[in-house]
Amino acid sequence: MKRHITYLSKTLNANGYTKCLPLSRFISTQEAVERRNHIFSLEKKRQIEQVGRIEKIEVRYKGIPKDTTFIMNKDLSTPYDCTKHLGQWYMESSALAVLDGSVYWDMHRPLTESCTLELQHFKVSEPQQVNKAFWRTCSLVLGACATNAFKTSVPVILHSFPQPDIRSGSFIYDVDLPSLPDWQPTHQELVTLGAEYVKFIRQNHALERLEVSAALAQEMFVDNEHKTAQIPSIARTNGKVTVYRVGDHVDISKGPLISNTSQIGRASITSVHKLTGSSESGVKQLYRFQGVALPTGVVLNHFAFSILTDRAKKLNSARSPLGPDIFGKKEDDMEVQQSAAAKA
Amino acid sequence: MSTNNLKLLCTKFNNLKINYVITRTASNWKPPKYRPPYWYMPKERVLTEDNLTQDNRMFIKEIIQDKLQAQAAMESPLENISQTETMQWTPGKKRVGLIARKIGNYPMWDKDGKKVLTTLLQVIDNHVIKYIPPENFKPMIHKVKQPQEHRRLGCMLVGAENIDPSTVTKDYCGLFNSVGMLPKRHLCRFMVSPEAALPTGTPLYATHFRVGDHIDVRAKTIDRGFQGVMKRWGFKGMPASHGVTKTHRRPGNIGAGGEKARVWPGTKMPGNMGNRWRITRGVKILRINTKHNIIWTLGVAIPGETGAMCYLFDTVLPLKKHKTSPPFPTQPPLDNLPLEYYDDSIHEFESPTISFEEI
Amino acid sequence: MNQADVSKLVSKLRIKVKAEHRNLRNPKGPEGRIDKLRKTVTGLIKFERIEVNYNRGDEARQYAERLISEAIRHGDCHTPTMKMADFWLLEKELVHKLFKVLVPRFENSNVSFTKMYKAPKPQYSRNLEKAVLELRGNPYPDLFTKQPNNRLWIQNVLLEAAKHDYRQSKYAEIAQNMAKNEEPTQVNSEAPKSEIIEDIKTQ
Amino acid sequence: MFKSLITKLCPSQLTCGFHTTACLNEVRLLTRLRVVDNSEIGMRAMAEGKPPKIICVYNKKRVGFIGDRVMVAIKGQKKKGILVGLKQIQNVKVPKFDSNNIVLIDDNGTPLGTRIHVPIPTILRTILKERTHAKGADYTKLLAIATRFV
Amino acid sequence: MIFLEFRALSTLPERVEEPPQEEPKEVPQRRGPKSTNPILEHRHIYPEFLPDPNPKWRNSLREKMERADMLKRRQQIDIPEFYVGSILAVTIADPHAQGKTNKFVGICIERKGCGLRAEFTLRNVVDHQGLEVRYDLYDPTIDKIQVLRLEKRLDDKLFYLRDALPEYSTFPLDMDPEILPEGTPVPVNPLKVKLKPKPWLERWERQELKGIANIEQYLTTTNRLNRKLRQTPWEKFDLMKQYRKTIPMEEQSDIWSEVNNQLQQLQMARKKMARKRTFTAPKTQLG
Repeated sequence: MKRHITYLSKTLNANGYTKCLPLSRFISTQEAVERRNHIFSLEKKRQIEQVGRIEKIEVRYKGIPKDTTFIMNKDLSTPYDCTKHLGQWYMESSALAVLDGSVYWDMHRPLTESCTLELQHFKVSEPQQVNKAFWRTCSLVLGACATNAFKTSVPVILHSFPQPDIRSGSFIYDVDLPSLPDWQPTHQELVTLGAEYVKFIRQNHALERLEVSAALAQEMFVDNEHKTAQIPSIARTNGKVTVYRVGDHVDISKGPLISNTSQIGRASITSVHKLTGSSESGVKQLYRFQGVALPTGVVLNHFAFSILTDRAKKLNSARSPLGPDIFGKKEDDMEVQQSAAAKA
Repeated sequence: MSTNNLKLLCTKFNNLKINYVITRTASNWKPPKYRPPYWYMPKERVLTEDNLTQDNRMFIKEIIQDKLQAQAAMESPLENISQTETMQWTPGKKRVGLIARKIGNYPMWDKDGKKVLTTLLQVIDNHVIKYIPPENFKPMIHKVKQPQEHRRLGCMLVGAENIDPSTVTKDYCGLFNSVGMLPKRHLCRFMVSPEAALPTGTPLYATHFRVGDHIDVRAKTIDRGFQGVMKRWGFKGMPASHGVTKTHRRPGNIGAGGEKARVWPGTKMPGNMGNRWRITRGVKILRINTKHNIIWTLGVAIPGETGAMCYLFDTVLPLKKHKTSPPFPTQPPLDNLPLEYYDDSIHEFESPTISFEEI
Repeated sequence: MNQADVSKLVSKLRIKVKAEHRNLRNPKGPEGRIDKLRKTVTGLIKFERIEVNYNRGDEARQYAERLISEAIRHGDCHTPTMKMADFWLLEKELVHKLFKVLVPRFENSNVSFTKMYKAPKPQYSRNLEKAVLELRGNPYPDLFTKQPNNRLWIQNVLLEAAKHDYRQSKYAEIAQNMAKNEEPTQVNSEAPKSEIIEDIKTQ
Repeated sequence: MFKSLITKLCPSQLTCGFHTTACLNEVRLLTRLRVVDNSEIGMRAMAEGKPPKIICVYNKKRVGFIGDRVMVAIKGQKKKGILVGLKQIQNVKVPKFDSNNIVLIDDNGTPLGTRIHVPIPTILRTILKERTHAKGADYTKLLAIATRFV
Repeated sequence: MIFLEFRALSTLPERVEEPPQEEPKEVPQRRGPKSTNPILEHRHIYPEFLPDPNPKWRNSLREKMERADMLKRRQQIDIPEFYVGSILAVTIADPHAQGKTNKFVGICIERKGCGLRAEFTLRNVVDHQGLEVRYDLYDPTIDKIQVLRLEKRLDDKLFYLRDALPEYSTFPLDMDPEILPEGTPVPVNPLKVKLKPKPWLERWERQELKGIANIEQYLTTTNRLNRKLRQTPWEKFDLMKQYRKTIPMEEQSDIWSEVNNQLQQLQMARKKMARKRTFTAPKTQLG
């Protein structure tokens, strides 16, 4: 099996991706998840093996308890490895790393050169980036949860999630459920979804990051027509696609994300809204899953949280991916799009 | 096969065994009723630091205020029921009671110029929260099946005094959410006749009772802590002098010897005084204020200190029961009520000075 | 029932005062209690932060608050206040500090003048609660690290946005109501009801 | 010596020693009274500085209140009297006197004197009328000889 | 100089730059008590409007209702301004009296209680017999309270009149009212009374009374020693004891601003009545 898939991926790399599209009709959602997961593992292994001779870099840590310097391995060690030298609290609470005071770095992304390192958790004085990463992670996990939650008879095709906007009150994921044209989730179903979500984050998955080539990405998401359509526009700038894995779920995101799902505390899935597309778009309708969550350390009384959940029940005003002008473009990387547009 | 037989034998022997352990219990002993009522929800919450900004705290308060306003604006369900539909009162019927707060005492004068001390009871935000009809109301589940009981009273939950929902548990709030209300600080169960049942969300006012009625007041007495027999039971103590040493305030002998050489149950001894539920029966209502919902009752015998909660019912004393029909099932909110009602025997402060006629 | 004393006017303390005073254990009785408290109050004014037993600290705190509020109310040219300060402050240079440093410091504040924290108990000692008593605006570092800027924390961002949303919808509703009220039939039916609502609210 | 005295009298240790509350001024057995009518025996007793002493209070509590009948020992004789003014704290609107006053009567309720030379409380009028029964003693004669009511 | 000293002690960073020349300017501003609210002066005239300071019995709503009832009663009967030491005539409706009314004149020796429980005690000597009568201030049977002489004495309680010579508490029952000219402050009578010899009802020597003239002549050495031992000089410095006895200024101003309006109206009405009385008074004399 393994060999088969490597072979397949190689051929795919060589031949391009268009031929593979029909494949999606032959595998179920569960199989697709497993396959994607497997490709991710292989690719990760390949990238680690590529490093070859191990070089040392100097990481100067700034912050509490004291400034120190770590000698780490280039392209192998991550900020998370650095926190292992500092203590368990740092391992659990650090959500994001800041390199050289400006570059926001995933906790599980290997360091490439000597730099200074700061760690950020949710209660720092300037938490905008951490909050964004948190919100992005919540969306991504919502996608994973949506994939798992339905029965095997219901195919779930993830579409995308927009750039995180905390002020909108909810994190969202747009999902295509082709077999459910008119689905109005009952209260009980929402509760079950929420329970699935919480169950997923309680498994304490680390969020692994990988940069893959556009072709490999196409192969990973071969069963997902929406994602395959989005990949070329994402890979336009440098031919690479950033892919994250949480548990066995793999998804495209620009990043950065927080370190671990255990850092998501109180969460609830509040509503599922239906988005209907215009006549021009290829996709007729999507479901927008909405939820609200708080990080682990943040304790909010139930009344204040109920205000938040009530608000999150309303349809999120983020742009619908089915709008006529933005068909086929990836919302997650709106900034990239905009900058590209500006350049053009 | 053999093991099977052995087991059988063992069980047989076990059945033959005589149980020599005799538990000494009274014949009328029943297991204590520890189970809380089934509508009970834990109320206390561990308060945590929310790290909210001042603005956001104000916002949460604003929302609570808006909800309270909406709650106050909600019209009473009684208004929709026409007068003809309401049940007629008959002497045997039990009405719902009120939850009130004791806010102090002050004197009033009757028409003969005699000073009477009164207790002020304030009825705050009383609303009907839930009604359980008699057939559904089974307060206790017994292991041994009880003989079919003929229940004729339903259970009505009444809440009083709005509180900040963030200070109580979510479960407790849920009790009130079903009626569309914010949680209340106090919740009380009243047993009512099915005819006197009220729709949920009905507000109750002080005019539920009339001036001149007699009520029973149930409240907790003042907690006086661990007290000796002289204060607790009014014992005489022992002489201060005449050779008495070390036993000036002690109870003395507590029983005889021989067969009775033990402390008899019910012996008056030192212990915690007060903080018990007590009912004062047949308290007369002298005056009612409809604006602030205050009830003035005769005497100062209402248990508890100032600020204590008490429950008011129609009295059960046979001679002081209602003679005529009280507001049944309760007084609906009316706009044109007079501000104050006075009992006939009481001198109103607005009326001129008392003067006596020569006979 | 007693009558309130009207011969003196005092400002209200901004701290919680118990209904009755505490007796501090002392062989000299009430006089000894005052003596003890004098020492604590003097120490508090002098060092601005002290660690004491909880009961004694709580009592002394009330006296210190009263002393400062009297000093603010009457100023340093009022003989009884001066005598009072002279009695309570055992070191006489502290009288100057009270009138010339503490009074300007607290003159325009609308919170209490002192702060009290519960302190950890020493492991091997009598079972006494300990407390830290301090004047506000003292030069020492804070006992608790304050979170200076929690406006950007996620819960506050979310609530801020919710507030914005809520206010918008509220204003929209008010505007709608005003538009409705322009119709004459609506005015008559709604005006008395709102009055009733207000009445109920006051109840 | 002085020091021990101080420690003995120090207020901190006084709390358990003796009563500091105001006295009740109750009229009970062996209380000395003041005769306020002009009966001969009463006048003489007061003038000699041997005021009468209560030997019985005719009520269940054995503490005399206003209008109660008492038996007094006066100049070696047993006489009955009515309390017409008390030192004890009274209800509102009822006067409290600086002395415990008595008017001597005989068994029929007729006063021994012909004039009372101090004011007597008006409430006594109602009390004595209540106590008077058709067949028993008539105490209202006492009211007739009063000079002033307060 | 002093300024520099306290700088060394203090630790106020933000005021370091203050030049010492400005100091004398600031001092006169802080001199004397802050300007107090004039309505707070009501507390001497109507002390019963202040609630009991014991927090166990406080309740804002009850106090409000009580004040409203007191004002309602004051609408019906004119309760004048009087103090301990003033001479009053009180007429009550008395079901026991002959004409169903009863009048008593005497000096006010005590005023106590708050709210509707307020009461005062009058003392007089009638027919060489000392008498004291206690009245509820808000009793509806009180027909009229007339101030015959408005003045204060040196002490707050005049219980020592019981042990004083009887002439100090003798007032004729048909005393004429003395009218103070409008606007004059209430005079304080500096009269010092003479006590009768012992036995006394209380140990007056221990109470630091100002209104007794001849107490020293009756004291023994033991009395003096005991008095000395029982003095509590620290008590006048006990700030919290004072605090627990009073209603704080902020709460008082709330109370007085609530009742001020009606009290003002009542005062105006009383003044009108007083003016009428001065007109009618000569007529009665003529008749």
